[in-house]
Amino acid sequence: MIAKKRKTARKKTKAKKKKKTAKRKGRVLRDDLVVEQITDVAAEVYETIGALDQPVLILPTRSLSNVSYDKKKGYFEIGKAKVERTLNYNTVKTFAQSLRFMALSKELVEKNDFATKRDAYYQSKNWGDAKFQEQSESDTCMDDIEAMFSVHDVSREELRFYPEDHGGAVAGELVVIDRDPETEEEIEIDCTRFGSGAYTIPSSVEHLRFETRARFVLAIETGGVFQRLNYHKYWRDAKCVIVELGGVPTRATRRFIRRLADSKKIPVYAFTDCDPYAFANIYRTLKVGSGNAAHISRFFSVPQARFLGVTPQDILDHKLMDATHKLQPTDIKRAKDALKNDPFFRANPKWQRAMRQQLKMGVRAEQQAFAKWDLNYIIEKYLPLKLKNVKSFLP
Amino acid sequence: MIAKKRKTARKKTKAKKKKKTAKRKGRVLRDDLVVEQITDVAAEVYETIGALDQPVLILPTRSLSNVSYDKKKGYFEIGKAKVERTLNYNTVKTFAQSLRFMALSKELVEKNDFATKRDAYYQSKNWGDAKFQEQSESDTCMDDIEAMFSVHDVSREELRFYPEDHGGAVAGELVVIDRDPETEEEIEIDCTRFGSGAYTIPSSVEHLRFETRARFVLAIETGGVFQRLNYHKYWRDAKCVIVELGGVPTRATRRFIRRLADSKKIPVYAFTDCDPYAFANIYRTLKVGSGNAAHISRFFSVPQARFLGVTPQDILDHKLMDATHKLQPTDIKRAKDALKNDPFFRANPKWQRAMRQQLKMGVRAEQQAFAKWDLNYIIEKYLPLKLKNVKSFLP
Amino acid sequence: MARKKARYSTAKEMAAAQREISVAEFFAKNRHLLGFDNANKALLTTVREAVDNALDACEEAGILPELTITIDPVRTKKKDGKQLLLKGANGKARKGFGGASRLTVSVQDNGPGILREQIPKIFGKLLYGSKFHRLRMSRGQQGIGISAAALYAQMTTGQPVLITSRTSARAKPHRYRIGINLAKNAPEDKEVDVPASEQVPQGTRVELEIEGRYQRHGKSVDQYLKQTAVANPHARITFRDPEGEQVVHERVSKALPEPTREIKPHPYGVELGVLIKMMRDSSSRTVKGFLQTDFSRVSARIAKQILKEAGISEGYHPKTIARDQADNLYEAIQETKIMAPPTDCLSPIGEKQLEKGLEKEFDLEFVTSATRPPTVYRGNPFQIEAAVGYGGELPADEPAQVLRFANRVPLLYQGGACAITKAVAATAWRNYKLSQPRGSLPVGPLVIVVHMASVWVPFTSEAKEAVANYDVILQEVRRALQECGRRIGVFINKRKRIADEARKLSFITLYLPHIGIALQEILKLTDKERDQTCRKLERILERTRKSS
Amino acid sequence: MARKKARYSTAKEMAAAQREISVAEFFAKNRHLLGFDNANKALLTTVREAVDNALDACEEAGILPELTITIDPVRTKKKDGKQLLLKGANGKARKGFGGASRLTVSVQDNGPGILREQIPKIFGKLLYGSKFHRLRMSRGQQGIGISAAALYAQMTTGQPVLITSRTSARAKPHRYRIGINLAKNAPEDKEVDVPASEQVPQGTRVELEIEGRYQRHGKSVDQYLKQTAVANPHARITFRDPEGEQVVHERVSKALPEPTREIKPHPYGVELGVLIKMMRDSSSRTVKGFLQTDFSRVSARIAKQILKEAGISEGYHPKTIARDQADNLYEAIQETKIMAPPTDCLSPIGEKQLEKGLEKEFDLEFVTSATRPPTVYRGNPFQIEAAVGYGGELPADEPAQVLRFANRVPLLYQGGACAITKAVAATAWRNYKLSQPRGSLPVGPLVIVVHMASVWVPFTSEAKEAVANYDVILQEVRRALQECGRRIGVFINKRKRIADEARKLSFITLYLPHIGIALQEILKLTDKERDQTCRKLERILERTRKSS
Repeated sequence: MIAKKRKTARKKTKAKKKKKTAKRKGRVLRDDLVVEQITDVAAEVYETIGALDQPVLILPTRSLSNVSYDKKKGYFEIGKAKVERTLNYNTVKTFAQSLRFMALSKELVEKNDFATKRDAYYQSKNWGDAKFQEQSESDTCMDDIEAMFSVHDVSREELRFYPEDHGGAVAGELVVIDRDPETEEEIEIDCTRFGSGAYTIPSSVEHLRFETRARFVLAIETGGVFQRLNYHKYWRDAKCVIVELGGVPTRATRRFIRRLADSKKIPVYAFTDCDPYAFANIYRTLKVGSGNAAHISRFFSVPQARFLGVTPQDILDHKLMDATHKLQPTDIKRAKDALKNDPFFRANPKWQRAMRQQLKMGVRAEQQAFAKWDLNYIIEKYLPLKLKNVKSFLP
Repeated sequence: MIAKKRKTARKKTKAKKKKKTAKRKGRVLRDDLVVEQITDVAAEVYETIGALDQPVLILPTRSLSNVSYDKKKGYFEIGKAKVERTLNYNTVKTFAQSLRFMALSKELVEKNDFATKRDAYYQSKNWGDAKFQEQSESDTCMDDIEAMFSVHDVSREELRFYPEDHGGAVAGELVVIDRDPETEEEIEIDCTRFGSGAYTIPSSVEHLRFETRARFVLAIETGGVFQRLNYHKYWRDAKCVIVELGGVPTRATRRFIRRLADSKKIPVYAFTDCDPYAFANIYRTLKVGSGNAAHISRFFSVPQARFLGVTPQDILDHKLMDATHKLQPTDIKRAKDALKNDPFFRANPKWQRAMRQQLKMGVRAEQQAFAKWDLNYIIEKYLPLKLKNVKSFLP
Repeated sequence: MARKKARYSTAKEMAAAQREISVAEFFAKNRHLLGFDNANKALLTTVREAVDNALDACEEAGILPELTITIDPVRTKKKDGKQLLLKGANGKARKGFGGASRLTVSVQDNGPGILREQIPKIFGKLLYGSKFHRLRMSRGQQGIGISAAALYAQMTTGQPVLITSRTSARAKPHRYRIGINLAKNAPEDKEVDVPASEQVPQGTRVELEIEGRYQRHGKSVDQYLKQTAVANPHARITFRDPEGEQVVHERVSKALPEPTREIKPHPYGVELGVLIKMMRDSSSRTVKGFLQTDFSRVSARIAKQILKEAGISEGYHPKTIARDQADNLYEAIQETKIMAPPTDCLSPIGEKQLEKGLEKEFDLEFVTSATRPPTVYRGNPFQIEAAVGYGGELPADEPAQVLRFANRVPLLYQGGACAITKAVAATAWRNYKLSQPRGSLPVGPLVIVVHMASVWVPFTSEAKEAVANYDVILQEVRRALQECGRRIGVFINKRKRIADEARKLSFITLYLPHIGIALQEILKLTDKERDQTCRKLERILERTRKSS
Repeated sequence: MARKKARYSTAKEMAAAQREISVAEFFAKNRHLLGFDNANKALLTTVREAVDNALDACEEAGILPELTITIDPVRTKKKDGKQLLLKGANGKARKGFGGASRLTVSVQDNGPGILREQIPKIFGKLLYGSKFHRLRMSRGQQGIGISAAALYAQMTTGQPVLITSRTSARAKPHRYRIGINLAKNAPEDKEVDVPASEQVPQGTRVELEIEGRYQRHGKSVDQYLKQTAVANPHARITFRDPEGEQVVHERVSKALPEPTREIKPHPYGVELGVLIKMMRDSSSRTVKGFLQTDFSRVSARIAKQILKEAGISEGYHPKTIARDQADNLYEAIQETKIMAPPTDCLSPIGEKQLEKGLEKEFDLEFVTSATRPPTVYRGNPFQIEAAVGYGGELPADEPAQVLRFANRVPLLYQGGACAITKAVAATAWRNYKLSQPRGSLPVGPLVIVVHMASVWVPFTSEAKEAVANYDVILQEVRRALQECGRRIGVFINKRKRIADEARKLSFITLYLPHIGIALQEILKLTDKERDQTCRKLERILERTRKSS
């Protein structure tokens, strides 16, 4: 239960909640649950107003101080701190906007449609004075709603608010089973059959199913390396699925990898540049989520991911020093920040050692630095060598 | 013939050239031609040195002053101005680097492999003192080589230097015929069969063939609109192929659309935001190429493209004024620059009128602004209305 | 022509060359020290010296000042005998004149006039006047200003100044042409007749022909007179510029400034050397008597206390005090608590008057002012007043305009070097809801006026352009500004609260219906249910607004 | 206590208050005008006035200067009779002294000494001296500096100055204690004995007790003396600071500056008013004679030409020239071509000497200097010299150090307001391969010296801190710097060429092999063919290098 009366409703709400959770277990269709959740919140607000009390919306506090990292669960978790948005003169505008977004969400679910963040912003232009002036305002409002419903395992995509962009490219030993949005007919997509091209992850992946005999998923930072592995059909020899992250992976890419790895119980190996940005932003976000969006990490993180490379030690082992670049002040700051403040790195002494080693070496290296030896060095030497000793991967 | 002796070799070279052009016509495999071109340049350099003359590399001047726009051809064309790189103390380093890149290119063709720009940069790390210090240096050197060989219709991709990133997403009434890089076996990729996902254009598309009965290609600026059209299978009802540009389209995307449209003789309609960036950068680059890379425009432009929308007039016709944003000073500067300096806009009075209209209105609109009316307004109203009068499209 | 070699000198030859230098010669060579650096500034300085004297004279005599200032281009005969406008305000510059033109400056007042026999010395001798030796606030203080202008006129155009003065309607008017003998620093004067057509009932008229340049706006005469009008709301000032355009700054108050009284120096801050000199010059026969008589605020009790602390017998003759003892006396003074100096030597503008003056020249939403109690620097009493105007047509995104005044005289140049500007920048305006870049003036629709009234304003240069940076002055300015700042802050806060209130009320009509619509859509309410909900919401919000 | 109301005055009462003001009184109140604003600057000004006088005197007498400057903290008796270090350089400040301490400044020279009867006036009377009235270059020029220091000493510590002087080893030394009577601007002196132990063969010693504060580095005495040594390589200067540390700036040249000759004013730039005064004061009986006698560079031919242009008969008596005619005469002078003023009134440091002085104080890779021909501003001849030092230990990424000198005296304060700094910033250093942010000093390993030598340096204030912005001065400085700049540019270019040459040669070994490798790979050459190609390439390149 997310909305409640100012003071009186607290206990009653808790009791109700338990009953509902029990009821839900039997349901098949997530959509019905989503609609029910939205309706529950609205009903509570309506009843509170009816009793001439100030209605309240409750959402988890979205700030770093309310984030914890549980090594066992393996992702950033949002804490118990809550914000109560009591309706008053200061909150009335966002209160109205939040409710209108919830109404939009319900309509989308019922019509089996979706809206991107930007679509939603423009929808608001029809709300007269309650419209958003800037998309940033509407994004914040949507983040609040997402946080509010995340407490009950409803993701933003289930609320039918999709990200603007689709996910990365995929190739390899994988069949993705999608369905036609209209006919519900199943579509099998064989990711070995794209030649030099690849499959693009859609912006919402909740409905996808997978068939694979791959031994692992290889998540790759750069398009250049993805291309090379795809062109040479590395995935066939190594029996794997390759996924292009393209920098910090989008929600869709993270969720795709997570659902694939969860449902098929296969490990995920990350292969990125060797620099603080790749460690502290790309890999950290892939594995445990990001600090300012911890409320969604349980959906959008891949806790089973492990770090294949490139590690600072790899630079030495593969004699790449003359193909490195000096760490810039921003790199150094980023690494030091991560060591000092990031719960993930603070909980992992191995990572601390690696990052300290990099700071000491004072250089960073790109994935493609191996091309110094030979264009296909990564295929022929580096990856096989690394995969012989998976246990040595950084956590 | 690209290399020549300082003064004496000019006439001889021209004669030779004609002979070779004739010989080439019979050839089937482009690869052989590429190798021959590289070898010719090297041989000329070698012979010149043998005669104790200073060898010279000749390439077209890559600057805006050497660009013209021929409305009939429909793309930016590089002029006749040439740069002669005579070997001396100032040029010896880049001369050596250019030749080494040419040697690398020959090797890649022969081994049927490729290198991205970054791969090539790292390969240079093995060249001792001749290595590049920064990737920007190696990129410039490669641009020079690309320009040098473009004169003889050899593209960078044929030299086996691929861009770092693959192309955009594709969906719709199209079968792409790729082939296995090793076995040469044909692979058919049916773009109607990706469900909510899509096909990713590979970074080199020269080898692709197409089968389609689509009536047109719709090139879309934003991922959000692509998603919507794909989700609702707009391509099925409209009998078209939809391609996501994702901002200024990459080389691969432009070449893909060009080859598809050329080989199947179908029109291309561009659908972008309504702002000077979309007109002067995204659409202009798609249709005629870019000023500082005019030497490759004949490969990478889509002269048959026409502009479906969003036009400034659309903002008025579809009552979007309250969903617009004010033009920023950079927008205004961009529009004025284009009107004053861009050969494409200078040659098209209709575009001038449209851009002046926008400057007068002082606002810009995004594709998704139509969501103000209804999320599927573009599918149900805007596109059908527009397509009824293709002749009215901006050129 | 062979160059003859100069040769070395002996001590005797050097001695023979030693000569006294007249102060007029000194300033003739160093006229930039007195504000005559260039043609623009020379014109402003000339006008200012004449206007300051006129206002001082009127106020001392208890007359509401009425001034007329005119600046005219000079017409003169050319070689061929034709009448020629030498260089009008827009005329082409002559070679060697740096773009300046020859101008006649005339300042007429309705003051008490000057006695016939004083006229030549006042205008024809540097370092002569009534204001230097007394401790009492006035605009002029050095006895050097107007005679320096005359010196400048003589040097640049060769023309003597023309002074016309009449002490009352019953008295005869007198007119002099006055030049300055540089070597003697003495007037060379010639009395001339006053045509009946030019006679006025009472007052003094100063006319000078100088090299100058008039530019409208900026640091020029028009701006100076406008600011003078702000600080002197009791004066009526008429100005006609070289192009014949006339502006009248009307009087908005009939209250003359309180006349000021001459005072003795205050013991604090008098330097050791000065103390020794005062003891030597004193007519008192005991050191105790000396302390009581020659200083202000030293009672018998205080004098005793000082002397006890210094270990000096009260009966000593002041002339017999040795330097070591003087040193002790000096320190004893610093350690004794002595009342602040008397304030009747100062005549502040006053809060009401200052606000009036400011509102007359600027269109403002809010004005406040603060007058600090008098205090002392280096033995000189002074007093700071400040006023701050807010809003109206002032630009909201530019640094505040700062008007600086010293003894009611506007300071236009050297703002950056001035203690007043520094104090404005050092005040924490952010505390008062105003934005302020670090270490700079506050930014906003602000005009800030600061007036320093003192028996002796410490200027950084003789050109009287900026107040020197004494800590105690900075502090007093800051405190006055803080007082104004607090009230400005309250005003801004109040305005914000009113705006907030209005905004809150509008929310009912703007946003409540959307809560109704959303609930209707989600819960499929009837229109009646929806409207009921909105009405209830209105009641809930109305209740919270009242209780908050 | 009821406050008695002050009352208004009549013209008569005002007249009664008019008094003459002594120049000593004026400057006692306005000592900041003379550079005694605060304890730091007062100490520097005191030392500077004494050192300038000492150097001037030595050079006029043809003696290689040898100066000893000491600054000592004052010890004095306390009430209880104990000896007490009043406030050492590091001592705690006393209340009321603003962190200053009492210091004794002593400056001893080996100059010609001063005649006994001149001593009191020189040190005890303001505006008295040998330098004001003559047109001739010297360090001091106003006759106000050292007496102002004495005035400052008297005001802050009550102590008269102590002067010891001896004109030769055969003469008797004299010692005076000199105070200043403020009202009369006259010395109050007392001759005292010189103990045998303190007698020196020849020279003058000045001792003053002042309130001051010594800080090492920055704009202080040590920096001033260091720069003095740069501009005066012929002087030996010893300095002992309050902590007893001693620095000796040794002499690196025995060449005394050329003695200078007194000149007549040059006609250009003499103002109309001054021209009129000169005609009135002239002893010539014809205006032609006046022009020839009272100006420099006016020959009979030139005088005739001027008078013809002015339409004035040659035989007119100068006293009879009316102002309109004077005006014509003035313009005629401007329009007549007259030779530049004689240069023997100026004594520039000289290019060689200046470079020597600079190299002595800085470790440099390259030094160049330029001396401009003398020219004239406002009738005063002046000459600009500049030197620029490059490289060595100077920081490469900081703005250039600018050393400013006027008549060989370093200027430490007010750099921003100085014509010299402005001219340095206005010079286009980018033309000379140096980086320069828009409108700022150039950035690089540079020290820039500019010396203005003139019979009358136009300072912006009496504290002699900055040169006023006359266009012609700015232009001359810029030209001198351009000359130096061109040579610096040539030097930098040459250095760059040498580096380029070395770089080119290394290319053979660095890059040629790669051309060989690439050709081998593409054309499948044998190793022998490859190496042959490389050797041929070497020959081709060697040829092009020589021909280029």
